Amino acid sequence: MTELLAVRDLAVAYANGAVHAVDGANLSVRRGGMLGLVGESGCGKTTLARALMGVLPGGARITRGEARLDGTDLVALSPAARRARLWRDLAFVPQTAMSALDPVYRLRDQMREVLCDRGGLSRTAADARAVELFEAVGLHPSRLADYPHQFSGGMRQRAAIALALALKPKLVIADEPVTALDVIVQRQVLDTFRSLSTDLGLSAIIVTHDISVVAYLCDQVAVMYAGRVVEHGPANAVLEQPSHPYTMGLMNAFPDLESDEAVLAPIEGSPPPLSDPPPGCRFAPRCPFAEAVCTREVPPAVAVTPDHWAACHRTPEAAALRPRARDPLTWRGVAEATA
Amino acid sequence: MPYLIRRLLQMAFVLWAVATIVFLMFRLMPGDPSAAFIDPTFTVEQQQAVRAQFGLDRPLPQQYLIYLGNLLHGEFGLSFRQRQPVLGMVLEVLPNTLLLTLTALLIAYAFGTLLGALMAWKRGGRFEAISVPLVLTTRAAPEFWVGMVMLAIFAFGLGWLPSGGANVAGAQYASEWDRILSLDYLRHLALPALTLAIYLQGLPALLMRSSMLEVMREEFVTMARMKGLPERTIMLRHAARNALLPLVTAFALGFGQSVGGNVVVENVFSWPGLGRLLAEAIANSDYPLAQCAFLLIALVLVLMNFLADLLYGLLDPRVAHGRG
Amino acid sequence: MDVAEARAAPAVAALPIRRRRGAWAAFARHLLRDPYALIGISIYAIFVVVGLTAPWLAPYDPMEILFTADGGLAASLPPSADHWLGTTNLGRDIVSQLVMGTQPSLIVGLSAAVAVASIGTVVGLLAGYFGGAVDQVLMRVTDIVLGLPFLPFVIVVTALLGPELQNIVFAVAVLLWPNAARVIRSQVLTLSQRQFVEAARVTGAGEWRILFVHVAPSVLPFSALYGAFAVGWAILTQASIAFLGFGDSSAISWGTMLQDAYASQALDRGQYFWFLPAGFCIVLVVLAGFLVSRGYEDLLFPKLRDDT
Amino acid sequence: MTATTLSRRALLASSALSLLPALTPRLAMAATPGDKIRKLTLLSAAQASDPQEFQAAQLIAQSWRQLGLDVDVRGLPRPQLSDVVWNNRTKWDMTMWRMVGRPERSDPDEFTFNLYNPATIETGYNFIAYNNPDFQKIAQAQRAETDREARRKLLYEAQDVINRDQPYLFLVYPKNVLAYDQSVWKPESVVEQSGIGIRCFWTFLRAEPAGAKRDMICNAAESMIAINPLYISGAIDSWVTELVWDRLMRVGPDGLPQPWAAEKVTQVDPTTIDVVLRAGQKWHDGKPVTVEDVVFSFEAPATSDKSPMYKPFVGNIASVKATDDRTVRFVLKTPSAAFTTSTLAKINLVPKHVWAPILKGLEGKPENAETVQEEQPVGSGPFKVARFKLNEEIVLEANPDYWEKPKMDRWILRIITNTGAALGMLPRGELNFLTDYRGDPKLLTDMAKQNPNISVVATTDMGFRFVAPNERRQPFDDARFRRALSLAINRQLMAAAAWNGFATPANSFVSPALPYWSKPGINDLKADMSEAKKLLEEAGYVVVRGKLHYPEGVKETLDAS
Repeated sequence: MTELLAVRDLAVAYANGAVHAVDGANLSVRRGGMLGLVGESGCGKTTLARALMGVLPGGARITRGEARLDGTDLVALSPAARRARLWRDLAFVPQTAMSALDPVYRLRDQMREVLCDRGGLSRTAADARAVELFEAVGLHPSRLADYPHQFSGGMRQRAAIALALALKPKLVIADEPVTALDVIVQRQVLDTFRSLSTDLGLSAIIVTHDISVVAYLCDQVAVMYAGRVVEHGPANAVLEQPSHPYTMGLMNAFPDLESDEAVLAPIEGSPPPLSDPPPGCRFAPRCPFAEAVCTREVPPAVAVTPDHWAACHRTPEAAALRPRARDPLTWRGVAEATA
Repeated sequence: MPYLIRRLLQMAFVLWAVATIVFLMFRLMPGDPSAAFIDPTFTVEQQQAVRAQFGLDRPLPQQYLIYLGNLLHGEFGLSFRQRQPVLGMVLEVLPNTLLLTLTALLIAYAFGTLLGALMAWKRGGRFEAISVPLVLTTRAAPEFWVGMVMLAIFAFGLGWLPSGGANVAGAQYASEWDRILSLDYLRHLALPALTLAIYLQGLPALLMRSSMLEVMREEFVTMARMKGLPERTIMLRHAARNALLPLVTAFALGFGQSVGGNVVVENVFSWPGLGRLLAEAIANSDYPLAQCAFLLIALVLVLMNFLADLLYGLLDPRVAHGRG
Repeated sequence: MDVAEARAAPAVAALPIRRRRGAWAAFARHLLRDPYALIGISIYAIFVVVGLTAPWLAPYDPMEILFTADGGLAASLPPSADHWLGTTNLGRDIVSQLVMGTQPSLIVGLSAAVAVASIGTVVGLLAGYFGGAVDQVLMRVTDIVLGLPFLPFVIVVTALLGPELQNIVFAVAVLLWPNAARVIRSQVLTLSQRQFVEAARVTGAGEWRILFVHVAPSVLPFSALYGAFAVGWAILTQASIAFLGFGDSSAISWGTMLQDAYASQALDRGQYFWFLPAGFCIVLVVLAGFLVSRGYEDLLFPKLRDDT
Repeated sequence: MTATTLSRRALLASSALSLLPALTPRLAMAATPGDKIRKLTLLSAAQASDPQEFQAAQLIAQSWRQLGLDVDVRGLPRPQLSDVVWNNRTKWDMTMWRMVGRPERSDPDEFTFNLYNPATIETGYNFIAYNNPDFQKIAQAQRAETDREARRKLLYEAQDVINRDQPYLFLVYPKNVLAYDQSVWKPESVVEQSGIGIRCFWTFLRAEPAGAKRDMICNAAESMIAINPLYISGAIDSWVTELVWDRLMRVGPDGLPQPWAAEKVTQVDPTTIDVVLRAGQKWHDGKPVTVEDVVFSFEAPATSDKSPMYKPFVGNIASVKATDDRTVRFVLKTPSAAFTTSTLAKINLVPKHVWAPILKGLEGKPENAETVQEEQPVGSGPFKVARFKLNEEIVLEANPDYWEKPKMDRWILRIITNTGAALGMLPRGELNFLTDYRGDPKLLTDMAKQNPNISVVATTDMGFRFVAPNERRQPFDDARFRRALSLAINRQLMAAAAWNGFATPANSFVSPALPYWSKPGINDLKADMSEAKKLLEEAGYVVVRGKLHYPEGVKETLDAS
């Protein structure tokens, strides 16, 4: 398996560089792989996803780093060159397809827009392709004649996926693709992704705050905290043997996928303000295992296995810390003590 | 469709209410109420005939029923001044008013929509900083004053366009349609329509701007960017298209309001329309004519309000399919 | 409408809390930060000062027919040191008319604003808070008023009741208050569900007390906004009525000045100093209202602001 | 305050000061002055409809204030003004009013007889309720006096009485200032009728195209009311009826009546007149004009109530009969000097075959002939009605069968309510004959200076402007008070200021446009403020703290009258 996307030290700044929503993020996606990008809300994962798509909101811009897709640095491209690659090379599945689909056009027209305007297909070819796509995501082609509001939530999401797949992009970025859906529908949509992955070899970044989605869908996972990726590796490895205290904490906040015995214990405190992040490790103020060095020096990425790394000064001790982290009492009072 | 029926009932209610208000206004005004319907030069017999026709010799509630009955039969009485059925006089000038309004609104909305879209697109820049106060100024300027300036410049000064009326003197046409479709009519229409449009364009411009700004924050616009569509396509096909919805409604509403609001411009340009007829009727104390003109203006307004609601439903697929 | 309502909700949520810490001061600060609003307020301030001091500022009696030293009429004089804008064709000083004309415009504008805001607020409060019949009646009245053509209605009212300013104000208020009431009603609807109202209720405050002490202050900014709209409408309407010749010809106002100029062919005569200033004054005052209410709207409907 | 202008405040102050020494002793003697005179309202046409009248009213009010009166000017749209003045005769103080020149007013009889007639106090022209039996005797006498010299003497006497009584305060004889495009109409073919001006029947009949344009495009400042030969509906309507319906006689350009549709008019004796009809005349529908039609035209208004406005004009006819197929004999009840002008040149000839059925259909109904609007009016005049929209445009076509065929092809009247617009249309050819101009005459003459094609003609009107004080109400019932008011008015200034010089001061109901009848010197009334004050003082009026009060013992009662 080769690397499809490599993000190195990417930083996105708001408000004239005073605030970094993403501050030196690193991650990689393998061809045909599915990377889960997880983290609490506000950790910068959506900004990172949008930065990759090149549609940052007004006032935000990439200040450093690179994002190589198949070897081409997207950051360095001119806006026009970059726009030329959009949707052909990398496409996007939004959180709520309701607001992401233009309400005044039928799905067929929205398909045509992408397929004809961007894909250069003829109208007939586009319509045929649209039928294929709808079938691929499990929608009846007759629904192409409908307006977005006529779809149910799950169907809309699948329609959005179909749209994203239209030009056979190398990479799909899905931002919380199932968050807005109820549990049963979530499963259907996830299954759609799954089959696309196995049948079509889809490469994707699944942005989510839900570990279970990652567990269900992804082969790789990147954990983000306060604008940085703190742990990155194969899904099994990261979920079963988290090496960053933050990941360990996150695992506590979700029910165990196999058993229901674990106590749910959220990490106390809240992420640091991005306008004034703490020096050193950004998780240190909430970390029960923090040491003096953690508040001083930015932890480097330390490899656990060749394809699994964590940005923590105490990575080597991870195996020892893991059992302690399972105990909810470990986390209690940490945030207040350091605040 | 129950909504349609409900809305129709509402319209009927409003029409009835407006007719009632008109009745009360013209009957309960200070002084002798029958003066409103009896020309002072009528003979005694004539006066009695009119009293009987409008039931002015009966108690007010009964008068009211007769009045409503007359309205339903399209019986609006004779003009004091010209002794002709007022309905005919009013209907004769109605096309002129409708055409003036329509032309002005089309110009205003074409221009205003574009301007509003541009203001939203180029928001925060110098263009917006200049155009917003400018647009507000056009809305703050009294129409008659703008009309006078237009007259001074284009009719008297440069002599490009005629200064009043709807047709050149003595022009003869085979039919009303030929008259309206003539170049001559268009030339006469230009100045009043332009004056009105200068005033009217402010609303679509400001509405389009805020509507666009709102739409531009929508996720589907961002998505369109992600799709690599050119900015112009995004603005036109997605942002503007969606932002247009409230404008269509505003157009219909504006049409209804403008038919009444034309009074001033029609008077400045001697445009033979409803507004001028109303103003003249009032000035001449020709109450039957004034009442009929007022009722017709109100009818157009109410119909347009109704149409605006329907259009809103038709054009926004979300509403059309009963989401709300 | 529901878009606007939804939009307003978050802003209103913040208001009651801020109110006790000087919400009005916050308003003032906000308005003063908005350059448009600042310009608008300055224009208002200037005209109010001119209006209040008009009798002292005006160099002549605005209705007085002036004569030249040789006994002739001082008619249609060009601008000079004695008459900055010249004289009318009947020998009246235009500057004096312009200055004195400020008064009726401001009176019409402000009294219409007060009328619209106060009726609209009271009815809106009652309808929103108590609902039921009041609410139903308000909604129907609004429907009806939307069916009355604005200027024709004012023309008929002034023709039947007389051309005095109060009749114009009356007609304008009749047409404008229901809109204000409708918006205030919807604000009240969202407000009365809020915590601080609930809290007041729990502490056993009477309904009227809750309504006027807790709810009313929070909707006042909306009343003021609709009042500001009414200022412009009323002034423009008064000018139009005067222009059409249905106004009070014995009272000097900008509208009657323009009518005077129009009727006596000032334009044909090229007396731009007569014809243009009164129009500019109307534009300025109405524009000031727009600018202020625009800044105000930004505050009340913050999402309308650009998201940069 | 500057040196160049004299303010009203200053005038008031100085006049009060000058009066003070004279008044103080008087005040000491007089126990109590009468009531303070209420605020008086001077009605006027609104500025938009008649700027000159409105301005004149302003000037008058300002000068009367110097007498210590509170005077308000109220401008009303003209129809509303008419309504108040004519139909609410007890409800107003004073009004500005006008009498316009018409061909049949070339004889002074109409004004002499109608304006002051006690019979018209309730419903007619004498809306001020002036009642002077002495004057009425003179008015009756001049009417029957067929000797011109003797009649003139009577009319001079009448003018003196009116000057003394000042029932109306005459202001000016305005000049009709009209214009036409002389590149379209040959100037020598445009006729200036005495006391009327160039907008007259004779111009419309004889104006000759100078070039290719053969349509005369005229304007009117208000919409028409009707096109009806049995209805005196309005001044503008009369321009059209004059052209569409012919008359036995017409008042010529010289102001004297001349036979027209009649070939010959012979005074057989003081009460008998024979009229011989011109041969070969046709109605617009092709039928011949017969003596029966003529008899019908004069009988119809007289024998029914269906044409109330024309009825007074045929009231003096005892009988009208056809004596042969071309001759009609009129027998009068009393001798009348003005019969030819005010009746034969006034009554429209109408086709019996059209109007007899209409009048028959109206019998027993409340409506009269005035409510009838023919779809296609039929007359026998020089023009036929092609089409009309009373609010917009009236198009007449030259009648090819007329015995003096008009030189133009069509006569088009456009309704243009905006004075400035009408003025602007003239140089641009949208109009080529400005037939109705109520604006500032100087603007018109200035335009003519710049545009050599525009020819302006100013004609002193036989009509006049005046203030009508309501003599039903105090203090206007006092002739001395009226005279003082009249003396306070500066007519020279008014003519110069309000009419821009296009008017001459007036003090009589006979215009100098009728030089034979106008009494020399009658119009030389000079403004004299101190004389006015003296008059008031002599009549017992008292100024207290700057305000004029009634003479001692006089209470102000408005209801009593």
